[in-house]
Amino acid sequence: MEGNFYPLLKWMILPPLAGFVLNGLLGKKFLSERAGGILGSLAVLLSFVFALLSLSDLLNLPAADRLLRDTLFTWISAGPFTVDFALRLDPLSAVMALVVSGVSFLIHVYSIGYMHGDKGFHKYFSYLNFFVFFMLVLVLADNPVLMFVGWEGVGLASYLLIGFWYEDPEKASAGKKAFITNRIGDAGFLAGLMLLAAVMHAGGVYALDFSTLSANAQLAAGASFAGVNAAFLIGVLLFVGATGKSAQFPLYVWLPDAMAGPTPVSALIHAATMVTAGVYMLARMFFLYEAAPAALDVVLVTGCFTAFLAAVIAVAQRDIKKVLAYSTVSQLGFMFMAVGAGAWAAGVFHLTTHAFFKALLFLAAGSVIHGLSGEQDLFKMGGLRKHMRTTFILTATGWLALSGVPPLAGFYSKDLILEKVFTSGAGFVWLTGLLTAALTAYYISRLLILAFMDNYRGREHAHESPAVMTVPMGLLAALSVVGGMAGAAWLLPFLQPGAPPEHHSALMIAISVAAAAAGIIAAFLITGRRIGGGHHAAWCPRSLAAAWPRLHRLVYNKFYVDEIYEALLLKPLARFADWTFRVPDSKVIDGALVNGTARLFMSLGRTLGAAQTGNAQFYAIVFMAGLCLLLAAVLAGYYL
Amino acid sequence: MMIGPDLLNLAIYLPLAAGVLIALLPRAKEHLSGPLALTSSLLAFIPALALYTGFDPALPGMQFAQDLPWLSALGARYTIGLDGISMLMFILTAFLAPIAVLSSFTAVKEHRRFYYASLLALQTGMLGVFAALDLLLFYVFWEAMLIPMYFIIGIWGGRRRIYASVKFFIYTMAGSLLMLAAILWLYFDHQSRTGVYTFALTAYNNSAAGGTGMLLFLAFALAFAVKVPLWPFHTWLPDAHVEAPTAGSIILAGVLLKMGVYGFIRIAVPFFPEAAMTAGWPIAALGAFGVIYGSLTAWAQDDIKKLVAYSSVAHLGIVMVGVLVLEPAAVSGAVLQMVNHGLSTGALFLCVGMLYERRHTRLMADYGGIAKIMPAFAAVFMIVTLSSIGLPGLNGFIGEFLILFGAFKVWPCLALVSLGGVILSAVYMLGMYQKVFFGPVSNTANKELPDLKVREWLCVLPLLALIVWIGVYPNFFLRRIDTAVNDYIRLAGGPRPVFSLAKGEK
Amino acid sequence: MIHFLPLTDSVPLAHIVGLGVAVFAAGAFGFLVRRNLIVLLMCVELMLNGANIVLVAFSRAPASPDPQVWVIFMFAVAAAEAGVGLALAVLIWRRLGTLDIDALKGLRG
Amino acid sequence: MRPLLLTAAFYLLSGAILAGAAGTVLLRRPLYCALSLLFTLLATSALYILLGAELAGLLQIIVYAGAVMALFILAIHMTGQDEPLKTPPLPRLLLMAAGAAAAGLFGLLMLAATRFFIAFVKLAPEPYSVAEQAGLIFGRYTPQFELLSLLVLAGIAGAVVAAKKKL
Repeated sequence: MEGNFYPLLKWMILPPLAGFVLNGLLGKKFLSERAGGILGSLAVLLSFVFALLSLSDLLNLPAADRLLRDTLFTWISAGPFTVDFALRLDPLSAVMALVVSGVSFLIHVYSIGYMHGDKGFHKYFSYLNFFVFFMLVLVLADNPVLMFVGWEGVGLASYLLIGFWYEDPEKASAGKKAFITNRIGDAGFLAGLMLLAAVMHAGGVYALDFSTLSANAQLAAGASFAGVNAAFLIGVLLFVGATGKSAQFPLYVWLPDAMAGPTPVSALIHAATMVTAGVYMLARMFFLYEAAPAALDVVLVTGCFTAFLAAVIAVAQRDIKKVLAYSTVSQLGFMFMAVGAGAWAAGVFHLTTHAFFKALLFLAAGSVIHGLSGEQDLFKMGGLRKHMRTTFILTATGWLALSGVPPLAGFYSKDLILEKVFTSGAGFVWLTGLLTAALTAYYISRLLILAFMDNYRGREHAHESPAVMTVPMGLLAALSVVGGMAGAAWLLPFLQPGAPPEHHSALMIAISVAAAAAGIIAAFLITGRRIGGGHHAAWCPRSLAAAWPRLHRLVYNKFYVDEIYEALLLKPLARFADWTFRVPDSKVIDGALVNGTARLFMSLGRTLGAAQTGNAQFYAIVFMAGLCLLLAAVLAGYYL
Repeated sequence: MMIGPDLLNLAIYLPLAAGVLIALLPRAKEHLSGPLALTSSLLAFIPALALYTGFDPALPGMQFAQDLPWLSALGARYTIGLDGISMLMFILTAFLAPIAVLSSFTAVKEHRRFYYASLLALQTGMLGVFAALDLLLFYVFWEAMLIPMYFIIGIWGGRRRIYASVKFFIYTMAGSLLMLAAILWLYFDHQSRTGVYTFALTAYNNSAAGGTGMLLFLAFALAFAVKVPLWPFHTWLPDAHVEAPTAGSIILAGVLLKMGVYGFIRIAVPFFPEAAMTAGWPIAALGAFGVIYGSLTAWAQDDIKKLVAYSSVAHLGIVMVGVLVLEPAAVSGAVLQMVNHGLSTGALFLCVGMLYERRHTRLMADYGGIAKIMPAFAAVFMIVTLSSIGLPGLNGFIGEFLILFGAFKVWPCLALVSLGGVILSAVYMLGMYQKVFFGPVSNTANKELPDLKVREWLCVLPLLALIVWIGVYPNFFLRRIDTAVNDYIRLAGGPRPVFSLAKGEK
Repeated sequence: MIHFLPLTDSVPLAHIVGLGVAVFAAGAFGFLVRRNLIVLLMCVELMLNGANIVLVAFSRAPASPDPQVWVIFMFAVAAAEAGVGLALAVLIWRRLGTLDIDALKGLRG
Repeated sequence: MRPLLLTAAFYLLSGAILAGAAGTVLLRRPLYCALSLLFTLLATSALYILLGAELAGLLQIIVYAGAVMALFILAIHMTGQDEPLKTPPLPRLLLMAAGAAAAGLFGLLMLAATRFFIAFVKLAPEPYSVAEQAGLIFGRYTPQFELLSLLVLAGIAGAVVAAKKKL
């Protein structure tokens, strides 16, 4: 096997597992709240340290040969089919591992403050560690099957954490919705893997690790299934998996609902790390997409459409977390646009910067919610820049980063994506992306204005969050500021060592900055002007709402996509299941066939029983007639 | 004692002997029957474990084999032995039996001596089925097992126990009679060809082809399909499960259903490879259809036990696809999935039984918010639920994954249909979990439920340990069945041709 | 004309068999038409007797002592049958006060 | 003895047997039926002796004509059912069906018997010795004999139980 044997990798995933077990089993009884929180955070910190150590070892290798592997044991082996429990560190997974463990650590620390006093404190940290464990398995997996373990594992963690406050049936339902929607995607992922494995086996390739798959990608390109090119089909099916996990159209509906979980969870799982797994997976499997450019077109168009749709929906939301959730969906769309345009490194770059500023924004939102004792409605906030100064400054950093204002992180990555899309020749997609970038700047500015400007409109007393929450946010803010510059200088060449350096055209930069500026200005004009007017009761979206009431209702209700799914898919399916049980199962199979047979024999018995008159002589006559027949038959044998 | 046939016989007959002993206990000592039964089933597990550790995965054919004259006039011999597949089923049975016994300590209060005697006799019957290598011996064990099960459902069952037990009995009996007819046909046919009367399993491999082979195969297949249960022969299962006491459900789901699949592997397919090759697809298609059908019907249930029962139809459906596809990975997966289903569904029934003992209802609507009241139980139930859903890292995934990947290479359509079950299983299982465990505690009767007790932990923990173990390190089990799976595929005339992936005309 | 009867010391086997069959048929007829339980039993005895005659005949035609032994066995069977049958008849008479077979309809389905 | 006499005796006995059988079936009073049956049985025993089955013939007199018939007559007197039953006559259909069944049986059996027309049975032959038959009973047929003894025992037990006043 190629690559260097590197036993350190397993130590990257083990501390969170240990943290999960310790906090989960012992937490409530033996650990204080502080100890539990520190234990959970330390476990992730340990992973981060190991990730750094591994990275330094990786960097010591020559650029073309940067691959470290750690095979723990043969996991599944049946017939010729073998899957190892093996980990892999290459530039891509190193970046991901660092982002995951780093951001996770910060959010763990933040959570100590945020979850203070919650009944399920230890459970929370054990779940969080559980998530980090599976996320690292996903990232470090050396084969798609093990990756799938992490893939579903993080889904489970997400399910558990969304439904963390399970006593609220709506939150529990949101968890279930997330899990099931993800399952639909996962089925696509599995189908893609099945086809991939079948193609490889047909070509005599039985190992499923990424290096082997990559080396044999032409097998998929040369095969076809049901008349369709296999590589294309695999690409699309895997992308279906990605749409589930990374909340792309049409499976994005679970992510906004997932905001039912604690806000740090939204930051960690539903913004920074888990939801980006789809992008990571596509980047990881990019060798397949190279063999099937048509699949990339699907990715590009879907990403673009999702980015635009989600940005539009975000414009009209009232719930601070919903705005950020749709923003995440939209930004994930950007990442898929990058992958779809063939620039997976740009996608991963945006993934990284997005992890910083979106985590920051979510944590800031969490800080606001925490400070307002649970209020999430933007219309009941306002003026918080006075009450929560630190949070305001941090949010503003995130705002600029997300809007794409140079030189903050978001500008670099988003600009790169738009440029790549443009150079790939997809003009319409580029235009839509540009529009979406403007919308992005608009809705995030709107959020900032509504929450922090003007005067406070709520009733609860607003208070600033403790340092254990603000310090991690500060670190994330710093990363949001410098992440873009550092990434452009260092991350891209690290990810794609052989690639030529980027040539940025000044025109492109100007256009994209102009779009961001337009969005911000529009937000201040539309939302901010109302503030100046002082119509506190007649609040800002009214201006848009008053201009296009129908359109506003449509957007505010998220284009009724949930309702459409409910009416067209879920309800009919549930009713069909019910019908299946009531009619074919109970009535036809059990009623008519099984018990019907029993009834048939019962009535047959009754009918024949009527012949039993009780008259013994009648029986005797019948008996003798039978005897005669028998004799006749025997004699007929002799004489005929 | 050497690890050999003596140990095998010990493992098989020890429970029966203990059962007779328990049945003969004086009435005053009735309270001893439970502990005695537990001890004896645990004692029987020791030789089974020894056999498992002493099993050499590399050797082909049967191990610990014994061949003694039995009914010489008929040519029937007492032939027993284990290969990798039956070894796994054997240890599963020996493993589940003590749990079933332990789970009934508080649940069964009447006729305890007879109850435990039945349970132990059932254990002997089940172990015998997996060890028997003589058709007549197999048939005797197969039928003998029905009787204690019939009693367990019919005497200690729920409200409609008589209906359920009679349905169970007649349904399986009808299938068995067809099998008996087929066995006799084979027996006399063999005699007329060779002049030897024999019931040895090995004598009948590839024994009939053409139309006769197909008819005989269908006779065997029907008998086994009822047991599996394959759609549409499944309706006895929900009734039997719902009415059976917890231990009965555990055994029923854990072991009895596996016998149908085992029958296909050991008898129906190797005896008539040609027919199995032809009829394999339709039967597997029934299985794949059953995956969707069982999931949908499970979704429609209000009763937890019934839901789990219908989920068994789905799980066994996918196992049938794996068994008949004759692809090494898929068959291995199917065999492992049989164990997985035994563990996870057994554990589910165990958990439902625990709930039932506390609240005496199985309707989901009567629960809600249980996670708050019984957090440990909720965690256990969650793990078991996830195992049933097939979450990676737990046992269910390994089996389903291998079956799907193996089957896809031969029958992509069936594999894709079965994949639908992956989605649906999450829908109905998590829906059930949510209704029972999440939400507010609306029913005041639920407020004071105690969490798991020591005895219940003892029941659940071994199952959980295996669920995780198989999920994380399945190779420990897969390694031991590899040879047997290859033997099976060879006898079945497989592997089947893989579908063409050649580049299309486009 | 003279030889209408075979004037030897032998008779055709068929004649003896015919006699037995005739007695058997007569008994059967009686069993079907009579009503008195005891008479029915007598008819059964008649049928047995007819069978015995056939057996004795066959012990001579292909000469063998075995059928005669069977006849002796039949006596024992007949005796047992008569004993039980008559006891039942008495019992029924005590219960129902009649021996009319039509009174016994308990065998109705 | 002269052959003619033997033949004549055979046919006379046959006639007597048939007449007795007819009487048993057709006479209305049960006692007459019984006496007619007794007559048949005695004639049959004579036939047995004529056919050289001396042991069977003698046992027929002792067991059948003696013991069994005594039982019948006893039963008739015990129940006091010596009068013909006062029940409506049998339906014509049943009568015809019974007649047809009996006639069919007779016809078919006779048809079967025609296969033996060629064989002849010698009258008054040397009988098989009692010792020879005893040897068979206690030799080849020992299991059957034992079974029979069980049957008789069961019969006795059954009869006793059935005849007990209170059951």
